[in-house]
Amino acid sequence: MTDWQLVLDSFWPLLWGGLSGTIPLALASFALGLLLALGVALMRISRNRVVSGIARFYISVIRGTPLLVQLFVIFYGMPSIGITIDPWPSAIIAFSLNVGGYAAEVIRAAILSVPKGQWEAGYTIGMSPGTTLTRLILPQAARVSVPPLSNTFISLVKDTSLASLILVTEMFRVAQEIAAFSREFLLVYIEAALIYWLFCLVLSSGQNLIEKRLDRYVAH
Amino acid sequence: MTDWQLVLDSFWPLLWGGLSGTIPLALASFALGLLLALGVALMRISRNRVVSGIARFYISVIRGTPLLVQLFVIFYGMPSIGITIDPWPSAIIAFSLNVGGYAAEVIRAAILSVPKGQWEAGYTIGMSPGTTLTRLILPQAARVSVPPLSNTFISLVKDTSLASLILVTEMFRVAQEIAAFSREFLLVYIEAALIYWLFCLVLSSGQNLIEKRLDRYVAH
Amino acid sequence: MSPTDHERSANDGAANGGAANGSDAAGADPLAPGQTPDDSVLLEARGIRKSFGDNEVLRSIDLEVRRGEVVVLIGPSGSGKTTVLRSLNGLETPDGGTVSIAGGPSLDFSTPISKAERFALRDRSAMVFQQHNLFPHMTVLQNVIEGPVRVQKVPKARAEAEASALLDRVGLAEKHDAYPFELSGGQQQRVGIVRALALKPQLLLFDEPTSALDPELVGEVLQVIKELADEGWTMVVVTHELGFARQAADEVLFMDGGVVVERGAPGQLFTAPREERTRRFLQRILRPLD
Amino acid sequence: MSPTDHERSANDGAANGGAANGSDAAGADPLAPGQTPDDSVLLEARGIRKSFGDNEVLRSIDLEVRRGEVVVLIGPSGSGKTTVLRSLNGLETPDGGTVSIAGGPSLDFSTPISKAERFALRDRSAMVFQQHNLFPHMTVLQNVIEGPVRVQKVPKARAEAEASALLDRVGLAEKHDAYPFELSGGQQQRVGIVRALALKPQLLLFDEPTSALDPELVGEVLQVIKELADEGWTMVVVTHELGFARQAADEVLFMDGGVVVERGAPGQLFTAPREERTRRFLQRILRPLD
Amino acid sequence: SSSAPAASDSAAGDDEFGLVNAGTLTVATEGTYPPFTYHEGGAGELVGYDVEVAEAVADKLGLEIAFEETQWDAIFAGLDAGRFDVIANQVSINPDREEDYLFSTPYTVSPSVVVVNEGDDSISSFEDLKGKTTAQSLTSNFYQLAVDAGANVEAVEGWAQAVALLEQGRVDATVNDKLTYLDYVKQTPDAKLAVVAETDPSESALTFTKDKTALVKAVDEALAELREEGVLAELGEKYFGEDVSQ
Ligand SMILES: Nc1ncnc2c1ncn2[C@@H]1O[C@H](COP(=O)(O)OP(=O)(O)OP(=O)(O)O)[C@@H](O)[C@H]1O
Ligand SMILES: Nc1ncnc2c1ncn2[C@@H]1O[C@H](COP(=O)(O)OP(=O)(O)OP(=O)(O)O)[C@@H](O)[C@H]1O
Ligand SMILES: [Mg+2]
Ligand SMILES: [Mg+2]
Repeated sequence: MTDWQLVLDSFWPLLWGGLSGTIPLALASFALGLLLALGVALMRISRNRVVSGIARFYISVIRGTPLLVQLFVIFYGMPSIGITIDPWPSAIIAFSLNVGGYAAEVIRAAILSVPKGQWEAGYTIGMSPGTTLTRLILPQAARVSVPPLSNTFISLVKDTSLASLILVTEMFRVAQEIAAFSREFLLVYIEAALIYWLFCLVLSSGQNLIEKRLDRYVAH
Repeated sequence: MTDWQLVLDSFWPLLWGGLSGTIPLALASFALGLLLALGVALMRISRNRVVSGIARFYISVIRGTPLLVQLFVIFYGMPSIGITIDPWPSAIIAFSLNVGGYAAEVIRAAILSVPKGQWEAGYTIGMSPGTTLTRLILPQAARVSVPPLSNTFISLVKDTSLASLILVTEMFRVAQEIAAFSREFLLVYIEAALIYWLFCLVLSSGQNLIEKRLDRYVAH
Repeated sequence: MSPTDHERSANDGAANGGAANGSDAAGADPLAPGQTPDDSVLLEARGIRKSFGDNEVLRSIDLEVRRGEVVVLIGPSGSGKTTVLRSLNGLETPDGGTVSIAGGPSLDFSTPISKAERFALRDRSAMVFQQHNLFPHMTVLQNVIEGPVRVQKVPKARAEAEASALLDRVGLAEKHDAYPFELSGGQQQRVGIVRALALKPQLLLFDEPTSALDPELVGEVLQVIKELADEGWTMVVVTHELGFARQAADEVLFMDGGVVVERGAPGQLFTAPREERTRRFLQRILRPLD
Repeated sequence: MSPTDHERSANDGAANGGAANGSDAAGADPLAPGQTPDDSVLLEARGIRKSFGDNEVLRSIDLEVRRGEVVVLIGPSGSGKTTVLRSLNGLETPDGGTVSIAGGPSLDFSTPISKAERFALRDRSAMVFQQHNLFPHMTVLQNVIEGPVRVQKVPKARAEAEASALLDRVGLAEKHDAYPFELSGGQQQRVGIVRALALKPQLLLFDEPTSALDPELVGEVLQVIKELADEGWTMVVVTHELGFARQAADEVLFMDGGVVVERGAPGQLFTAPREERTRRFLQRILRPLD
Repeated sequence: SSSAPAASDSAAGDDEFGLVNAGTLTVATEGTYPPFTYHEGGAGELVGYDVEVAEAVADKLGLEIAFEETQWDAIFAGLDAGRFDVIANQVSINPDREEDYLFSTPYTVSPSVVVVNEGDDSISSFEDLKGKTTAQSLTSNFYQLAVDAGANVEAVEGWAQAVALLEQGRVDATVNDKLTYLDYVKQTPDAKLAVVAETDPSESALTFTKDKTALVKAVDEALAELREEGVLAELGEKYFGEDVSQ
């Protein structure tokens, strides 16, 4: 098999591994992770020291330890305390927790970047803190947080390759299989890298669209 | 060997792997990567479309492809064009290039966050753009970029675990060896994770010190 | 739009302001509070004290505003003017003193106050900020109806009709669907005023509403505030525009160092201040080069 | 500190300002330009044009400033005042017209100008911004000596001595080692002025130097500028402080829509403007509520 | 309880075997170790010698079979965590592992070999590895062999990386299964490698946790029958051109 033939033959299996594994895994984990991150960010901002302490601790552990280990603990460690979770759910849980830790800091910074006057304007028209948050602060924080969150998402897409360690078949796993068979690991890995890059380019252009839409209310 | 004994016995080898492998690797790569990032950020800001296009492309490739593949290309791929690089230099090159891509965006944003008036104030006292950059803009940009750069550094510390794939002995590699022989993967990996966490905590407190020092000239 | 109705419903503990009666007001002049001064006391604050850490910002402030009256607060930077307004609007909690608005129960700040009490305070007044603080992600119309619709539960169609009438009245007929960034500073500040009016508060609080504006835009905003004053709205205005104070104020208070140094009718205070401190301040503002 | 010396060295093409002669000035009044008006033309700008995209911001601006003269630019927001100053300081490159400062070669903007030419323009003037633009990471003294030491290569000790004298002179003797954030707005703006003076420029450009200040702080800054004017510095000042213009200006220019609508002595222009546009503008500023 | 009717062997009882999923033999394998366990054509069906042996065994036991593909790092952790019933991945029997796990009767018997670049005559025996550098995957018992011989061992992901290092001249040798080497040479005829030393054959077997005695017993019976019927020999012929099961 020539190199060129190998590249051609691998393309569809790799792409399919991406579309059926990498992308759904990343999307599901990102969506859940964002929800979690919002909660953690609010806890972190809280004046209650215990609540904000818990959030700090969580963020610190998530960001301070390798994702690989987090995956291992959930998939191989939980059974030892009687909780056995299937590969896909394990992966989604681990990646969501991970996104939750990273995105929480982004969201916190974005919330804090909205001028204090916006909170006060909300209060002064009679809004509760909750309504002010959802109606006024978060929509404005969204604009600021799109670029860093899309970085988090792009990292996530690449990090999903670790899911192959806990039996989830996604693109990198497919690449490993092809590489093992053909022994042309470099070629196949580069091909996979290019497909990751493709995904990231698509994501970046999505990011641009969202940014444009959120930017409609600011001067250019 | 009891689990507890294993944890105790592994501690010093793991820590030593961290201090002699992980930390020097991370420090060297970060220092080189920052220099590179500064250059790339300036290129990216440049009005010359070719120059900024090159910077964009570089950033896009670095951020769009898995670090693992970048390591492999440098270590296993370069020999095929006649350049054979030893494990440590390979790792430092790959991680520096990686940091260069990520930190370039941080530095670019930090430079752009300095008010335009500061450039003009520099020009108006007769400074050249270069002097304005080094004397006025970068010192102010440094303040803004410490938190995101320290995130980059913390990520780097954990990412160095991939260096084990190209024959560099760092902490994760030590963990793998211990785990392989004891087969207590989970336990050893968790222990390694805790040491990574320890490193990250130390780094974070270093970050706080730097931030405090850089914050001395702003209102609190 | 009748502060009297509003008061009634507010006293019932509901937060829907004068909305129940708002429909018939839409036909009338939207700027008019629908009420003539009746000389009853609308706001009474006694002995307001506030410290930030060691910094005693308000020492003991007394303030009485009758219905339809315009009170202007002047004083050097840092004298506590903003803190007074924020205390009246419930954005700041004083350390001591009492406030009652519209004959409502008197709030005693020397004891902890409840959330409901703070909200009641806020419901009776509306604040216009120096930096307008418009919601940048909403159009002008959305900015104005946000309070009535979300907080006071006014039906959206009616809130929009009322908001439109108010906006037209202050010369923003063309700008309903513009975003704040598309407006000049003076237009933004006028939207800020309309946003406050739309809540049909009994008391309007203005914190240096023109000091962030280009000098030529100051006039259009002061004009709107003066019309509100002429039409009987009750208001407390912090400003450095002494010309405005002279024409519109019923009473002027000069604050310095957290106390009211001097108070009086503008004619008296500006031309014959009793206190040396007042004189020096006025001089600095009116004749900066002497 | 002699603009004449400065002129000589600037004509030699060097960028070291009057530094060579600065030592003997340290003993004298540090604010004095050491020169009386001699009626020679210091700045001559002819037919300055500038567009941003389709927006023609300056249509054809002529400006002549004699040594020791104070020219005040007034006009509505967006009329192009800032753009004029920026063009004179080389921060903006006009599309056409000529500028010459201090009898130096006349720059013709209809042809591309070189970096050296732009620097020469910049060396002869210094600008004070509305938002002061102090360097937040440097102390007051460091802010002031940065230009002389880094750009004009004045020895650090001498630069410090001169800077100290200037700072003392504007009432900032105590603040040499403070960071900008520790100063009030008026103090910051005075540092901004000293930073410009330290460069010993022939021409000082002020862009609304007091409009970002609290009203009670305006006076202290105008006072400093007025003293500079009295002592013979040549300056172009954009301001809305008509009282200052009346007292300090030799000539006032009213700009609107990118052209100079009217020019004249302050006495004439403020009391008997020839143009309707000038009249309306002055009215809006002086009597906003009429 | 094994009271189920013995209509087929399978009925011997999932309960008794303590399977992860009743009625199914859950088998852990790498899927990236040709020709033992890999994907047809790279991205096709999971195939290989170990895979087919496991399938034949499950068939004999009347069980469905399910493969879980994982990396070697995780394979024992998963077995310990009760995620699999058995590992079919060329696990060689050694005393250390026997302490913690049960093994079936071996289904692969083959020697380990020292592979060097063609023309390199500085190594001709295991003893010659002393002071030389070899590339091994960390978790294999070849790693141990190389260490025992006194080599400096560089840990790599697998055979492909080891060969790359060897061919690039960055290591002097690699130790691996003879079968792996033969397969590689077959697939890559222009490879310039040579075998310079061979050990006594070692044995690889299906691997279980200690509590799976009933299952191991049944599997051993199945393997014996498969050997009897010539199935193991056939599979050896298919993948290696010879019977490797004894
Ligand atoms: N949230 C706060 N925390 C600490 N100090 C505060 C706070 N708000 C106000 N202060 C201090 O209280 C004092 C009075 O502030 P305030 O804003 O009421 O003055 P002001 O009269 O409105 O001044 P200005 O004319 O500058 O707006 C100042 O010294 C200010 O620094
Ligand atoms: N860099 C720029 N790009 C595009 N348009 C500009 C730029 N700078 C200024 N303008 C436009 O040029 C016009 C004149 O601006 P300029 O700042 O000179 O006015 P000004 O008289 O100083 O106004 P103000 O009193 O508000 O400072 C305005 O319409 C402004 O929007
Ligand atoms: Mg205030
Ligand atoms: Mg301007």
